Amino acid sequence: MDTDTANPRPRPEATKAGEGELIRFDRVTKSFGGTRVLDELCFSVAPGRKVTLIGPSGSGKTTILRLLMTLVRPDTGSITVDGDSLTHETRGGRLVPAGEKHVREVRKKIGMVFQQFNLFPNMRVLRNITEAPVHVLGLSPDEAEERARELLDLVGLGDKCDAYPSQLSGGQQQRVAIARALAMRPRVLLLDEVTSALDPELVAGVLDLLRDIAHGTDITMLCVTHEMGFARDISDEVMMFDSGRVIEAGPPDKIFTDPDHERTREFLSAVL
Amino acid sequence: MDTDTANPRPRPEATKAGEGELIRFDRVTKSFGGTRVLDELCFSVAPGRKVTLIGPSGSGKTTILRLLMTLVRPDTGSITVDGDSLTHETRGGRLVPAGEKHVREVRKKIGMVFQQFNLFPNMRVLRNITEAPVHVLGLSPDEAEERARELLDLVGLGDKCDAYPSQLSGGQQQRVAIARALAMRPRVLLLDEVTSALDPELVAGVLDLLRDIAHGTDITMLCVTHEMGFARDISDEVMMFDSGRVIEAGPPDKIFTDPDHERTREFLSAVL
Amino acid sequence: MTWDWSVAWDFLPQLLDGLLITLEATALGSVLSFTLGLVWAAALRSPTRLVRWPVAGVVEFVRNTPLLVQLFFFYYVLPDWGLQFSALATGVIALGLHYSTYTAEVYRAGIDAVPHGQWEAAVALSMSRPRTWFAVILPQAIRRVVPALGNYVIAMLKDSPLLALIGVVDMLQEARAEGASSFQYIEPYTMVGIAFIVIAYPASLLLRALERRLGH
Amino acid sequence: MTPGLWEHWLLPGIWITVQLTVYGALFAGVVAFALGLARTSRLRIVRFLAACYVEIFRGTSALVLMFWLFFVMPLAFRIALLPMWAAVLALGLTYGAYGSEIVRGAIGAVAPAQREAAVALSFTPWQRLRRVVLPQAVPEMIPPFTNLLIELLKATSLVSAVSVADITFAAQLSRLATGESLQIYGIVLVLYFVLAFLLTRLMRLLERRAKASLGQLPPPRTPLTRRLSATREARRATDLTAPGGAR
Amino acid sequence: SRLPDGDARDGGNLLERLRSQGTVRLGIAGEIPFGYIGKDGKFTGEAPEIAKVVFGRLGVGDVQPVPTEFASLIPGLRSQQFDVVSAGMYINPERCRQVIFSDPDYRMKDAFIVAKGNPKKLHRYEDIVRTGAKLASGTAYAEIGYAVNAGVKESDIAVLPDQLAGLLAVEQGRVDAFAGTTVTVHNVVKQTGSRRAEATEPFQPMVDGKPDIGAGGFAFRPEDTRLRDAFNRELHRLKKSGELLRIVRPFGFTEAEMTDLTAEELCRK
Ligand SMILES: Nc1ncnc2c1ncn2[C@@H]1O[C@H](COP(=O)(O)OP(=O)(O)OP(=O)(O)O)[C@@H](O)[C@H]1O
Ligand SMILES: Nc1ncnc2c1ncn2[C@@H]1O[C@H](COP(=O)(O)OP(=O)(O)OP(=O)(O)O)[C@@H](O)[C@H]1O
Ligand SMILES: [Mg+2]
Ligand SMILES: [Mg+2]
Repeated sequence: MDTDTANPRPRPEATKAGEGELIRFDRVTKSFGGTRVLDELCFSVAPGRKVTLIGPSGSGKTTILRLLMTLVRPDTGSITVDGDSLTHETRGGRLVPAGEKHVREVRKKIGMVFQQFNLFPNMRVLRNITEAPVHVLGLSPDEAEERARELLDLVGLGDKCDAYPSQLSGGQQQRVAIARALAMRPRVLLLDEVTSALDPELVAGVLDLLRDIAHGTDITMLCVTHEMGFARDISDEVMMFDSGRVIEAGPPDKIFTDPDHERTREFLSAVL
Repeated sequence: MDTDTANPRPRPEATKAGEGELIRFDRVTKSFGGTRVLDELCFSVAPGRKVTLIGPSGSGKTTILRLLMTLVRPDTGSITVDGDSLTHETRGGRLVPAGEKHVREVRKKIGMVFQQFNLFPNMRVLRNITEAPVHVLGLSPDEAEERARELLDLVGLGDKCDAYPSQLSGGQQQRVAIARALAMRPRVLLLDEVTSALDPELVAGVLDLLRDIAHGTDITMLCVTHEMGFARDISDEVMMFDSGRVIEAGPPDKIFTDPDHERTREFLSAVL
Repeated sequence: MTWDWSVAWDFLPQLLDGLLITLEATALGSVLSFTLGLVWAAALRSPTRLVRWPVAGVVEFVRNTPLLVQLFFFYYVLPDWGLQFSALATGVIALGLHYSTYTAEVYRAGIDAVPHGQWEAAVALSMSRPRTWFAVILPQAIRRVVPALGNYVIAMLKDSPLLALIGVVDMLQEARAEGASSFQYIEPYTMVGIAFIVIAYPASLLLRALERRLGH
Repeated sequence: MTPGLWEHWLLPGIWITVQLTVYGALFAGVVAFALGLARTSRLRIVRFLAACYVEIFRGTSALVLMFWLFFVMPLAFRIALLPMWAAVLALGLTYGAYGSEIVRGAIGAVAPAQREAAVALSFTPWQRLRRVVLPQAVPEMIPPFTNLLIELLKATSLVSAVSVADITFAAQLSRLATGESLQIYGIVLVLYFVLAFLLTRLMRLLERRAKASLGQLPPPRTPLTRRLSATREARRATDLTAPGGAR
Repeated sequence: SRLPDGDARDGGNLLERLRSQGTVRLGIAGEIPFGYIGKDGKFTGEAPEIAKVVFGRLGVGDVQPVPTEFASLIPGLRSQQFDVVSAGMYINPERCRQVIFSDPDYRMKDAFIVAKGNPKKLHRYEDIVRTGAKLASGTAYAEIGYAVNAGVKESDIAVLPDQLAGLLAVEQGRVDAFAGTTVTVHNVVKQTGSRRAEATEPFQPMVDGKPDIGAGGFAFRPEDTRLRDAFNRELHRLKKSGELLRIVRPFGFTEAEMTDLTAEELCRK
């Protein structure tokens, strides 16, 4: 548990100077039962950027996504998304810890796809996708359904509307999960090792879909992956994590071919 | 399911001609749910011999030991141990299927050590060893305890008398299990992959112990193992199994260096 | 043993009347216990101790004290508090409350068995808490708990004769009345006993079949 | 509640309830073991008969059985049991049937390898059961048996219906004498709760000792409410208290 | 234990056995004023008090109460849980087929517990039929029979565990009337000091147009005729000396409840 002063380290910014910021982590610290997983982490992401998070297991990548999705709360520091703080809100002119309602508002801007898909097994595919637009965004069922069908066509599952998740392969489930996240029209899409629970022959389909989304939309993407080829292909920026810190960040060509840090080099040589 | 005549095959005898036989399998067949695991198996073992059974997984090695231990009964054929049949008994001058009592008498001549040790978790180490001598052989508790302590010294666990099995390492448990089997003074000791459930660093201790027993006693041993070095070291004889048949048998030097059969050669090259 | 068919025959209509009440009490008791149990299960998951602890206390208390005494308690005490119910209603309340402490446990187990990822997915979709409960968690939990709940229905069926002791005219009360007025005990009581087995056994077979079907 | 009622009825009633629980539990235990073992018998017919018994006694209502033993037995078989023993019989027969499921489950849960090890040491079938299987199965039975015991304690209140002067019966008399329903039933409910609590603690002790006899660490301390409801996994596993399951 | 077989032709030796034990077990039903447990936890009541005196004179010094439900009195007697039913049990032909009775120690009319002011003007069973009022009575009470005979449908009668439950039911308006014997009804109203209910004047229940006199006595097992006869002898002496009335007066009984009827007459009805 070293302190900041005792251990100066680089603070790479993921944005180019002058650009707007969509996501900002400011000195965010998070510990689980005594072990500090994130250590005064600072970084920001500009709108529309596709950022890939890489790093060894346990380095805190998932934790960052979960913080953004408000599945966990930071111990200290602040996180802002599109100018709204996830951790604080101003109420009556004073800055107070964010309430559930405020958090839910900010959360609507963020979508997430999980490693284990987490589709709702009790709903058919179509309802998995329309459920939140109808009950959270307040879309009419017809409108939501229309959008859902479009998305299902996009992910290549137009004919599976009435299937239950358990009737689909893992790859198909993951594509439904992506459609479900997109149906909320989030500004940020978080993807946590979305292919690592899939059988090898199903991985390609999902990656292709994500590639299309990355290139065809201006959605901001934060993507944790071990698929380096894919990372290189879609990212504007790669952030290398170790022990809860960004040790290096930059365009994929730079990071994958000529990293500055020994640790990155090691990591890449191990996974490539 | 071929018959004997349709498929002639070698019938290696594990004994040298003229020697007495302690164990004899005579045309023993055993099927599990339609698949024939042993197919008219014949072999015999002379007293005091140390025999190692080798062969690919599923070839029926464990089944042979379990047949001898009467944990399973053969479908056809007969098994004799020290002249007593395990499968039949003469009662009132007639040969009838062996009853529980007869089987139990024969069984006393055989001890077995299992892959998973199978110590009794509800008894301390000492009682694990004395329980059967006292209640099966009818030894006095004092006598049984004395013998147990000797055996525990032999296996190098003289100080663990009062421990529960769960408080011992795997290697220690296996050594207790060997002591437990020896406490019954069996004429035959069956050992089924006794080291394969152990962490690598614990294997040596158990094998050393067995080596001592093999060299230092005249107990007959039937030993299933994948430790070829050990097999070579202790065996008088190695039997190679495949698909429920002995395809080759002979002294270890011969089998391990110059086997007659292609199958044996293949197997050895795979495991060595 | 002298079995008199004519007595048995004469008792049959009363038995059937009683059976109706028995089934009614069981059905209503089940509905009540299923609902209340859910309330307890939800309360026991409340983030505030102020809710959790008292509810846990009450549930433990009710679970560990006899239904019969609770029945008397409600039957004789509720009116003092100005709450007036028929004997049957009182019985259903006691039965439902008592068994709700068991069904709460069943729900708890069922809810715990829903994978954590389902909660997270709901959060990631910004769904509200109530919506998460009713659209995502409960539908999955209920499916798992149906067989266990069914077991409690059978248990309630077998406990429903207790209501006779506060004057509900169920099967047992019919038998008691018959015995008291005609001094015929053998046939009525035996018939009631058999009636329970005849209902409970197929019901439990049915449940086991259901369990197997939902079990996968 | 007057001192006279306490002295003449409630205190003796507590004693009767305790006796009923103890005798009922002992009898139920015997029935449970006999049936549980019968259900693992090699003989089909033994298994079948035991299963029939369990279905019948799990299928019927304990209260109805009690009335049957109390009213029908004397007439049908000319055998009159003291109400106390009729009650113990009814409780034991019923809860023995539930208990047999626990016994069967726990015996089934002992690893087959343990039996094999016992065979390899030439134990007789009885020795295998007595020295290897039961010592391992019994500790597993304790948590579900604790639940069953609480159910039995609660069921003793049924005996008041056949005029055994237990706590509940004393409460009835006291209510008739004083008309103070709230106070009396309140006291009685608390009494039962305290008894249940004590029983649970007692069984907990037993469980610790049993676990220790397997060389395992004592179970971790749990909050009070958990302790009272005994281990939930056990409850789920045996489905015990679901009387078609749980009891 | 195995029950002795029915007809002991010699009339039984129970009295001798009781004398040597020095104690007799009385079945009581928790019904005020006939036999009940008082606030002090001791048992008392009209019938037990008479039994104490009579058995005392018969040489059995101690009486021991066995409280039970009214409906369990006869089965309990027959299965030897107690020796005498001492609960003021009405003597009627059905019961006479199960047990034998002493001569009655009291006779009694019925009364209702009704709401204060008796708004429905209920005075006898016929009024129940006429007004369609909801009637309740106790488990195994003889009043159920009277009501049915007067034309009340049996299934319409709420059967409650005891008179206290009856009083509550009336107070809460669950039923319009609770039928019981005069003294029972009056006692419970008086004892609880109810402000919402009252007891009606006693009335004579009729069966098939003729007055049906309710009279209660002590019940014995059929084989114990000698004990019953000895009991009768002492009971008659108490009646003659007027001692009987003195014993039962504290329980609300009056001259009007005294009777010279015999069990034989009542069994024949
Ligand atoms: N809920 C939690 N409770 C306790 N520890 C946690 C929790 N979540 C994460 N951790 C710990 O935090 C550390 C970082 O976890 P995180 O999941 O963020 O790593 P990661 O970079 O995603 O690793 P991986 O590549 O294995 O997914 C790990 O040591 C993990 O054990
Ligand atoms: N109890 C049983 N029921 C069904 N099949 C069995 C049983 N025991 C053994 N088998 C089958 O019999 C065949 C031989 O099994 P056995 O255990 O004797 O092989 P093995 O030579 O000991 O193999 P391994 O080296 O894997 O232990 C296998 O195909 C196995 O699946
Ligand atoms: Mg991760
Ligand atoms: Mg094997």
